[in-house]
Amino acid sequence: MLKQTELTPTQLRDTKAYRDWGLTDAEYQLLTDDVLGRLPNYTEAGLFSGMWSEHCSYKNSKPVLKKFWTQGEQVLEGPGEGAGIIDIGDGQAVVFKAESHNHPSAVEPYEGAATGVGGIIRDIFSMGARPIALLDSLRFGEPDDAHTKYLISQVVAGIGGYGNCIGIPTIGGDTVFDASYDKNPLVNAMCVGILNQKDIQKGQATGLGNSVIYVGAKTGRDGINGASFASAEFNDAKDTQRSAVQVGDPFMEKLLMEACLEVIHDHRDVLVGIQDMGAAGLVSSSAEMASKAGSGLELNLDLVPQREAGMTPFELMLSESQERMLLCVKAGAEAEIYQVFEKYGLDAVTIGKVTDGHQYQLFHHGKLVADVPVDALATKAPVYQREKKRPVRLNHQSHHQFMPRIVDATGTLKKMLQQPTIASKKSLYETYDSQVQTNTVVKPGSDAGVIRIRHTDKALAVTTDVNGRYLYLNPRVGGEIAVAEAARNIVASGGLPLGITDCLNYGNPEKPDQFYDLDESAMGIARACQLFNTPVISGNVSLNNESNGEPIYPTPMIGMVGLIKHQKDITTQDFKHAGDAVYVLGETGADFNGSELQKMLTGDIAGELFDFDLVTENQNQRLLLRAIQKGLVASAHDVSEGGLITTIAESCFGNGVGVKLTSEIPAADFFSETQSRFVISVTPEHRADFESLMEPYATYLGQTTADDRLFVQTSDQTFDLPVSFAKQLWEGSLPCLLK
Amino acid sequence: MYLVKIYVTYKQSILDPKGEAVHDALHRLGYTNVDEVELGKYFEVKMHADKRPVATEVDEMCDQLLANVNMETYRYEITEMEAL
Amino acid sequence: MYLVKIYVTYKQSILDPKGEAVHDALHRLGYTNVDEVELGKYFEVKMHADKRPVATEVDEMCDQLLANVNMETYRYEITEMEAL
Amino acid sequence: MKFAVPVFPGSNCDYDMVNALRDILKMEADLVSADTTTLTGYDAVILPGGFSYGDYLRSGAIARFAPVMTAVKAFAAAGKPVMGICNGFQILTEAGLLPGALQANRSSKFICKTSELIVKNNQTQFSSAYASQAHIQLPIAHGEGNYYCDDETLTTLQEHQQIVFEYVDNPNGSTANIAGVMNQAGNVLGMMPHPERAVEAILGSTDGLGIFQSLIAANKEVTHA
Ligand SMILES: Nc1ncnc2c1ncn2[C@@H]1O[C@H](COP(=O)(O)OP(=O)(O)O)[C@@H](O)[C@H]1O
Ligand SMILES: [Mg+2]
Repeated sequence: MLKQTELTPTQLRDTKAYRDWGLTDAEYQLLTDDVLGRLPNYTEAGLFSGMWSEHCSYKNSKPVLKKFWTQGEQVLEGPGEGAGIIDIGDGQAVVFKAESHNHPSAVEPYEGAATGVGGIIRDIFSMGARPIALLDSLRFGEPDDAHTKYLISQVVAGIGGYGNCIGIPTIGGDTVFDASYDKNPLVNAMCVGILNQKDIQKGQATGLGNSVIYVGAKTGRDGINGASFASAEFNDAKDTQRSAVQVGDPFMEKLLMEACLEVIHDHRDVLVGIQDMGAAGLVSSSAEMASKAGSGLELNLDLVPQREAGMTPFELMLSESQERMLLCVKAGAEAEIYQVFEKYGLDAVTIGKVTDGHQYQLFHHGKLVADVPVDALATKAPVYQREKKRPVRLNHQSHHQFMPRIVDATGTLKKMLQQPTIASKKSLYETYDSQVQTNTVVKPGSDAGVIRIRHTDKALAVTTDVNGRYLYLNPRVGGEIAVAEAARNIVASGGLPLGITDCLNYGNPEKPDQFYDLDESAMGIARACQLFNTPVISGNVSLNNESNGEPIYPTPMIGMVGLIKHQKDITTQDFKHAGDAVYVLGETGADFNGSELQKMLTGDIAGELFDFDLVTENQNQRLLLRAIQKGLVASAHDVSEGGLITTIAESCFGNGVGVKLTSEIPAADFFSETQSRFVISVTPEHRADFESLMEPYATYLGQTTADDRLFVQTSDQTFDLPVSFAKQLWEGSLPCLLK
Repeated sequence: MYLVKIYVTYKQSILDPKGEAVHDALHRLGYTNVDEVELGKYFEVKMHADKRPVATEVDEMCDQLLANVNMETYRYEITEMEAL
Repeated sequence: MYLVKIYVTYKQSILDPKGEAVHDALHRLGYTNVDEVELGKYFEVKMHADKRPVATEVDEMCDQLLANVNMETYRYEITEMEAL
Repeated sequence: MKFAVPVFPGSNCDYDMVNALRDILKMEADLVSADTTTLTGYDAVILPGGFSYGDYLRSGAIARFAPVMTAVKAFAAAGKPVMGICNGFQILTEAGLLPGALQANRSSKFICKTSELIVKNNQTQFSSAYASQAHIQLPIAHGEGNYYCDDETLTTLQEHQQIVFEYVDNPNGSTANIAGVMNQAGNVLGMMPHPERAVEAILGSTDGLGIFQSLIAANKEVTHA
């Protein structure tokens, strides 16, 4: 058996071994002097290292998160609980949250991605909601080396492996390739659930003497103390045989989800609180539940279901074994709860109870092994106001927009369609079950995924978006654009944006220039959210993302949910039939800094970001939504990476419809990434109404045709190629690159 | 010509849901005397010698592709066969 | 206490899509001297003796559950271990 | 007509099936537990898709031992209609109620998309609502849908018109493009595509309705005969 030597409190102080767990000297000092008034023992120091980690305490990001706008009359539950909740009328609500699993996925891409999905699903059903959709937002290095290809195939397989098995459709996401994410992929998963408002749950443990029940998988030595797991703790020759990698078991989670939802729906009178065990496992879930309720807690670790022999309190409390939940149940009702879990073949064991006072006490083999104030664990982590300094890269930007010279418009378009970031992601999302639960109206491949709400006329539109390049050039405006783009995708699908979740993926906040990116972009996000009336209701922070010694592009993934009031308003990006009028809504400028074209032609992203106006953006979105709700729109597609011509091409692909268009602007500007635009098609009978509504913001470009031809006469050149051929290039590119 | 038999199994501490599922199924079928099941992979690879020693190549193949070294260990046996 | 090692492989004549995929991947990695790859399952079962001979039980377990006899064959080795 | 939809631990298309039967086809349909030992009172059984017992050994391999399968076998032996969709098909082959086996897709990847099928035999109680050789669009969603059988079995399947549905663009490597087969008696059908996902226009296709309508029509006749 493995022998683990636990340092004594004085040894721990003298060797500073706590540093290996991510506690700083100052934090250790704070713990001894202010919190405990004595030296913590090994287990106690471990508990604090987990609870005071960035992941659990947000100690570096709290001041930033405070800037977010979290109000709005539709918000039923803001940030703080497992996930946020928004009212969608009729006594129903939508619950959503996103989570990053970047570091685990870099080390072990399949399981890292799979357990990321598993974790976010638990956050949703712990609120009492049934998960109805998943999305995945992915960032990888350029897909030209073997390791990146391996990461891509394994991450995608892991996401599908989990979601497909548990039976939640993956209906959207986004996938971007850029050297900035080389060896530091971003794997952000989002889950959306729906519930009846009367079923809303809280993660709290109240009521003296009530029972704390552990349910689900057994605890093993996986992922102990997350990434900072110190191999130094083991002095056994077989260490290399031991691994801290967490493995997901979606089958177990499916049973756990059904059992928990059954408890929530049918045993609500005895259920006091429920919470998932995520980062910092048992300690985090139990301490948070007690602290939120102002209670004390007592756990007997001998009762914790264990997969391996000889686990220490430290290991039991900090293990990140998956598929586990913690329940607080009224004293005397335990058997009723056990019965439900037994039906699903799951462990359910009372491991402790709610106590008077505010202490958090752990017993192991009959001994008290930890005795600390519960609030100190859950809420008294230090908070750091980091130093902020404008990065050098922003001080030397050229004020001019990149001026592309396009000599062969059609050739440039062909090349553009094959850029990994622009090319179709079908070969990836086709490995996800996007239809299980039979509510998916719009599958991956359009602007937003759309799921109808059964037995109502409503539907939800969901999307994830962010362009890190824009943030790299201007973190604040880039942050605004990220929210705007998400909203644009919702609106193009016929939805009214309701709110957002986020994953803030950044570099090292202790470096002032990297903190600047985080802080500035949060301000941009906050401003845009307020304007669009899309409060932030949940989210997640992932720091210290670096690639080849450089921070990644600041990448705040925005996950947005919108409400489609009537299913007739559901709109897709595909042109529907020949003979429809094609318009572009919004003005086109020569905006190339940060564009896909700049990257394609120069291999680099540089210069000052182009201008962006939130008010215009909002106005164009409202206009489009009104047109859709009036039934005037046949298709709508927002203009984003790759510009107007790419958007037009994508609209042709879905149904193989051609276009014959004419425009006053030059071919190069068809690749400009001016924001706030949409490509819209309108049937002949609605043209007059559409034009009077849109006057003067939409420009008529021409018509869709029955020919297999994409033809655009610009002021200087023509784009002219068969739609089928363009589509082949666009769809064939990624499978070919990933071979 | 060589026949290489490669066995890939989980490292200690790694959850093996597949093995658990089989274990539980065997119990339901009445084989309650089964205490533990681990489910790993088994490769039979036929290869001919290249410039480098076969064992070196097999090691590499396992590290790179056949086993996931984060979670799995492997062992193998190499037998020389008559050329086909 | 017995340790039973069970190997399940496809019958000859049955196409093994996963083995093929591994074969192709190895070729892409430059191991062009790999001629054939078969990917099977490897079980390590720990069990204690019941009323019936261990081999009889293992045969049954394989026929019923561990292998699909339409497509797969199995073989096994039984070693007696010291009781834990 | 009253349908039973057995739910195995890990089934995930069980509700989809029941919703299609109740809401769209206006039939009675019950979810029944895998521990159920009798199916009396039901006129048809449909094994739904999903990942029974995680499909961790081989898909369907563990589910076939669930108590309900003894009842399903008796139900089938009595000549009553049994259908298996996706994982249900895998369970039926593992249970020996249908010939052949389902292997990993040729690409070794999970595939979710709409596939075009040909109704190869419309003289069955599962397909009579379709025209002979009709082309229909049904969603597929599986990682192990590559139908395998040996030559001898294939010959038998062909001789007895047991191949009910064929793929136009074989997406998974199935022998003879087989997407759905039935037993010789004609009362047990297994298919990888999901007809229950194609019963409402808003979800993209209503081509799956025919399967259920065929079954309902055939069994009405039985009751009235
Ligand atoms: N990783 C992914 N998972 C699921 N769907 C994806 C993924 N990546 C891209 N998609 C889908 O591909 C389509 C195009 O994606 P994207 O180019 O990001 O759209 P947009 O620019 O409109 O936001 C969308 O429908 C999106 O949901
Ligand atoms: Mg879009």
